Amino acid sequence: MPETVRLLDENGVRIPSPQWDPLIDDLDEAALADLYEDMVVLRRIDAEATALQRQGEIALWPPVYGQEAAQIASGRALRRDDFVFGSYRETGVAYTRGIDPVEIARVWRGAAASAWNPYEFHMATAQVIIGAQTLHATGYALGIQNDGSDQVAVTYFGDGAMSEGDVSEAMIFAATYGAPVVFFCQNNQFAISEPVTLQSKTPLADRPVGFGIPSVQVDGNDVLAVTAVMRQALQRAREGGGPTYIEAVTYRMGPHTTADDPTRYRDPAELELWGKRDPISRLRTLLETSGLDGPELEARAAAAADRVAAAFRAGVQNMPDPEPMSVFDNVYAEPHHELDRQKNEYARYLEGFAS
Amino acid sequence: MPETVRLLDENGVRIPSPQWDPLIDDLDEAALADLYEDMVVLRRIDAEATALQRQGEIALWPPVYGQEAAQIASGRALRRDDFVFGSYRETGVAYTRGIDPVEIARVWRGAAASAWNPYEFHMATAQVIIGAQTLHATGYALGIQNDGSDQVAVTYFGDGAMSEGDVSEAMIFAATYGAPVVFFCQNNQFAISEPVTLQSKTPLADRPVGFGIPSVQVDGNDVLAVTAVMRQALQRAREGGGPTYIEAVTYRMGPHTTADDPTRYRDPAELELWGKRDPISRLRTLLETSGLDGPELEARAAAAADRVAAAFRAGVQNMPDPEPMSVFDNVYAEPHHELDRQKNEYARYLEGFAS
Amino acid sequence: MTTQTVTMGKALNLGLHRALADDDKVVLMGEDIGRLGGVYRITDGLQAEFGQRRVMDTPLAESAILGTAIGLAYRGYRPVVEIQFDGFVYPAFDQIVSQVAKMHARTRGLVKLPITIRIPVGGGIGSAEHHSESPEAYFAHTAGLRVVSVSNPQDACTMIRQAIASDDPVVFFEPKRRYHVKGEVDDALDLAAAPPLGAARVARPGTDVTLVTFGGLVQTALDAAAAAEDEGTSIEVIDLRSLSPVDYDTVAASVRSTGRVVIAHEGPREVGIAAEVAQTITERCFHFLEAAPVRVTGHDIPYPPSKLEKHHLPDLDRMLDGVDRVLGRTRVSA
Amino acid sequence: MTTQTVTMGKALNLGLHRALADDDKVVLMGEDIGRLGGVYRITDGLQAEFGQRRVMDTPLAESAILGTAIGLAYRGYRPVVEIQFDGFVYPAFDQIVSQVAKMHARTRGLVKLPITIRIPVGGGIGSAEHHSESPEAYFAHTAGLRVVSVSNPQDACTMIRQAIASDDPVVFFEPKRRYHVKGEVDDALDLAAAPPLGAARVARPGTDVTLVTFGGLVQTALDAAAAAEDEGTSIEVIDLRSLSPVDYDTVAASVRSTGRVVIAHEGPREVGIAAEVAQTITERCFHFLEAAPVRVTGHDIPYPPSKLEKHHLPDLDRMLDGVDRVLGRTRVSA
Ligand SMILES: Cc1ncc(C[n+]2csc(CCOP(=O)(O)OP(=O)(O)O)c2C)c(N)n1
Ligand SMILES: Cc1ncc(C[n+]2csc(CCOP(=O)(O)OP(=O)(O)O)c2C)c(N)n1
Ligand SMILES: [Mg+2]
Ligand SMILES: [Mg+2]
Repeated sequence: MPETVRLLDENGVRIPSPQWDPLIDDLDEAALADLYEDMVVLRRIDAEATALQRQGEIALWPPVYGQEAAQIASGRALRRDDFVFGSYRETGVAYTRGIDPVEIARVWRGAAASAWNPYEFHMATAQVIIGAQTLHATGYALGIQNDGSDQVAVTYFGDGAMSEGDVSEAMIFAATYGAPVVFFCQNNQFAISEPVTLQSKTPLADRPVGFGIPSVQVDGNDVLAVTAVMRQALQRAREGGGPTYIEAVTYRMGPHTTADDPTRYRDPAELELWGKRDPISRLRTLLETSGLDGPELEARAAAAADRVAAAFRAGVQNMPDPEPMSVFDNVYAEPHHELDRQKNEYARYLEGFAS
Repeated sequence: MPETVRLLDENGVRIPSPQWDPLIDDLDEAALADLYEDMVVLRRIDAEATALQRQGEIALWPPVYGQEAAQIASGRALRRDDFVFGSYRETGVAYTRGIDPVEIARVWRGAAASAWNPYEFHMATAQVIIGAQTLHATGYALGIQNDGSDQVAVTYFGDGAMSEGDVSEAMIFAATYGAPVVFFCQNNQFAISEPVTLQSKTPLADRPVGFGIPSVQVDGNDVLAVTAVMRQALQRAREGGGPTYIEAVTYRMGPHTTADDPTRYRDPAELELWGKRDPISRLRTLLETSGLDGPELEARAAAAADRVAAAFRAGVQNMPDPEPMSVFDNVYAEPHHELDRQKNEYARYLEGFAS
Repeated sequence: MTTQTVTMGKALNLGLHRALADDDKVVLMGEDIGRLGGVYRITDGLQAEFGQRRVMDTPLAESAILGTAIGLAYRGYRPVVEIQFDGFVYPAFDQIVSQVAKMHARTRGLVKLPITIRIPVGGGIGSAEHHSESPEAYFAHTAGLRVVSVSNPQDACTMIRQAIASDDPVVFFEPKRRYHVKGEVDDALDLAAAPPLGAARVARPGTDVTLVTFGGLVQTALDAAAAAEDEGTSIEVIDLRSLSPVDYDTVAASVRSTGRVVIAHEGPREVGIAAEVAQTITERCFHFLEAAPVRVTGHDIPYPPSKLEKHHLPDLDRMLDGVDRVLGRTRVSA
Repeated sequence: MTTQTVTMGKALNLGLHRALADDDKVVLMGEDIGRLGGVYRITDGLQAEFGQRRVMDTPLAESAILGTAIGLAYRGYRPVVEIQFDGFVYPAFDQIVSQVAKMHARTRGLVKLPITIRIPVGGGIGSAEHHSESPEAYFAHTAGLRVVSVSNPQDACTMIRQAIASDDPVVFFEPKRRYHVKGEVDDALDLAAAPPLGAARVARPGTDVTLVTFGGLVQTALDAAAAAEDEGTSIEVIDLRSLSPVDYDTVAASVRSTGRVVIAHEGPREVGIAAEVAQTITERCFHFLEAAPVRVTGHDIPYPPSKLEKHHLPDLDRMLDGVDRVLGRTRVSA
């Protein structure tokens, strides 16, 4: 197991690294300020969504709170035509792809089975079956390989997912074919109530090594380190070097979803400890140290967050319910006489109420 | 990856090892001669079964040819009350447990869905679903643990099985709970036609390490080395040290089953190479070197093989077909009115022919 | 007899508690069932009382949960496995279909697998994709399994104890939408005296139409029967309780007297439970049938987003529409 | 038109060859399908001709085969997946049921998964456990999938091409016991002119009883019909070809004229394909039915050891017994 890559410590102090620094030397203050703003906006989307859930506008929300650096930095490292296959907790990654949070909320409101157009944003819609998407990404990467393209498939999943057979199988297939896929594990320490120690007594980042996949553990609350390791993994994949596994060590500061009560299983001291490792304040300190005006930075980010939050709230509140008869839509791509028959029956049934 | 453990080289020359020798210092000439005889008998069972298949007495047979040392040495290392969960290719292990090969042939003849009584021989019946038994062994080991017993569960499987999600999941569960289970992988280089390099570009023995399980690769054609590593693994499990993975590197000298034609995919040079690494002749050389009379040894083993083969052949040839109505037996442990109804219907239907 | 008024969720908890207390070979396994007590709190407090070996939080892998349960059963344990939601049982399908269901027959009865597979089931709870599925048919089609579905607190408590006591594997469906509904429960009922696990129950007697259903829809059927009575139609409601085997004696007796049968369930129609019940009833009661059996089921679609689930799930109106159809009326709705 | 007389196995090979040649997005995946050409040699020679990227030997993991096929389809490929034997499809069940079947609806039609899942199916071949299963009902019950079963070389060749060309996922059953049976095949048939993938076929016209079956039992049904004719009974044999959706127009038209229907398949009876076909026909033809539909199926048991498979599988005699029962006769057997 290599050490955990960290380029910005918990107090916002830069840790120089001859190995990793060259990978982020283009990240100037403006770029970092952008990452800062992204993270602030993301945290605000979460807060807004949680409020909307309390108000009954959406049924459920899985917050990213605490994992902002892991998602924003890795998402921003992607090329537009790379393709992402994530779980249900990738609001931040989706945000970096340009996906409107209203679309994400549409699903949690129960108004659609999935949200955005995957081909428009080069990101598959959310996956609820734990780990299933890692195989889809691997298959997509085989397609990239066949096409002779230098795109990369990237899959996001959690520490809990590491136990599902599908994830091991995905790594096995990726290794066998040298597929251009990055396995990005957000180890947020929990699978609902289960601590990561239940999934493994040894570091999760050891596993891919056993499958023959280069593995790196990174401080998931450090935008710089996440950017560096992600860029390296993408570069390797583009150049035909095959898959890489990244474990971003972070913490789920919120509940599993708004339906969860983490006080039943979580140590408050641990929560407090991780609160001090906050990815946003850490970056803010760095930016201030390098001369930026903190309050101004904060004000600008807050203004952006306000704009996004207002649009988000309005979009959710004004969201129409889907049409009843749409339940029959798109079950098949081609005509299906039996389902048409059921559809017509049900339409007649509904008409009975109208008359 | 540690080096491959080898205590007896391909020419039958003993390789001393301060680390491993103490584990086999009780293996005197008599004990080795017994292992030799077991292997000869096993090879003869295979030959007899193949002949019986050609004669139409059994439908199919998966030979162990080439893997005799891996199975006999590991099987002989077990305590009677350890419990084995194997695949369909464990004739040798079954033999060491005292299971009559006629019972194995009963299944391949199509006369029973499984053979022996698992509780009599402490060995589950054959498993056809690749890798499934590794989970059963792990669960059984959890039971051992609960009971505070020092028994060990041992699971046998192939190189191909290593790709199935179930096998990864079994290692994950075993590691999490520190279950007393030994994962014994016979890497016979092939999964039907697929070379092991399709399952993994890197050594299979690396994988368990990633799961936090001690792993050892052993020359699977070396009875001494297999005995040593198996004893160590069993000892660790008995003492509460948890699971161990053993990869016995060997070669499937025969076809996948009697229905297979390996000439379609196998390099004759490779086959020839592995023929020189034969586990039986290697041990014979060692025994001769240490003063035993080779021809006498051979004659004694051949006589034993003749006896077993004759009983085997007679047992198979005289095997009665199962009763037609037995298809309804044991589907449920408790009464089932609907199945009884089907059974009665079918009995009446059959009676119609009698009248 | 000590009865208490509890929710169906609590009734299950009481039943599990009693099973754990009665037989130390009973072990509970699943994701989040220990410390958290399960996402529906069905196992609440059990780990604290019986310890981590009896109530095991497992790693996140359903195939392994079933596979290791098999190994435990092989060694004489009686594992009770929780699948967190209906839609998450499929990764374990291979172990269930190829191992759990077949082991007893394979080993000529030598190896028993008294495994209970608890599955919170069905919709009507406004949840996300894969959280509202009705996979009953997959299991009822699988020889070697028993399949039950509970509809009320007393059955939940008694039947979970019976399922655990059964030497056969039992797939045990718990309709989520009924978890919070209360009823009188005696958790110490003598299992031998209680109706057997496989018995159906006439939940409401009636004379014009037999309405067969189970699990989450039993209450809906009772409500429909009450509504129909006001309109002068007498519906006999049968709660199947056991989906495999079905207690056809009870169903057939009813249909022989009513001549008309409606079968309702949430799951998809095509090759569903209702097809089996209808055809078997047709086979056994053909000359009593005044009309073709009518199915009132979920559509043959993936479970829709929750805002539309009411257009998928049979409700009181759709059941009454089915009753009207089997009576040859064209319903004029309210 | 260039026809040749080939086995059904070769007909599939020809169909796959043509699909690979016609569309470079078609890729084949599976265990042992490349160098070996498959354990049944259905893909014989295809890797040599089209290369390892188009005809992929995969690691031994069925869930991954389906899961990566989904990813390939996501990118515009048309994967054709081989499951080596029927009993090995269950590890892939989750990917099939929760992903393959639901993706198109989930993404509102944006993501198409034109995946063909080839499954050698059924018994009668004297094979080992898990090698003779008939899992059709599991897939027919799953909304979002199309399910077909072929019975002869020409259908095998044409339908595999149609399945690959379909934008929907198709579970494609190939009855093993028919692999070696020969027939005339035109592998260049115009797909648009051929009967559509979903159409049933009247394999033999008749007037007294409709005998519905598919796949490996079609020939048995034809033999039964020939035997019955000698006894004066005229059986109309319908080869369903598509199990989901079923072409009920064709089946119902036949039953309306015969008034009696027998449905036969190898798979277990309970919640099986025959239950669905019988109940739907009862719904649509109730007043034409002279007798309850009769099912002639495998028993509700795990597939028995091969020495006993003849006591599980419907054969000519059991079909005729079913015909007698639907005709209200008690059969006196030969
Ligand atoms: C196959 C499957 N099993 C169980 C669940 C229920 N479930 C939803 S989220 C979750 C925990 C996932 O943990 P992790 O992979 O660490 O991701 P995180 O939620 O922490 O982001 C579980 C068990 C599921 N969605 N899918
Ligand atoms: C789940 C499953 N998939 C596919 C098969 C078909 N199959 C039987 S043996 C075999 C190869 C197994 O290879 P390996 O694990 O190396 O064991 P070996 O046969 O070499 O002893 C395959 C693919 C199966 N039995 N089970
Ligand atoms: Mg997590
Ligand atoms: Mg092998």
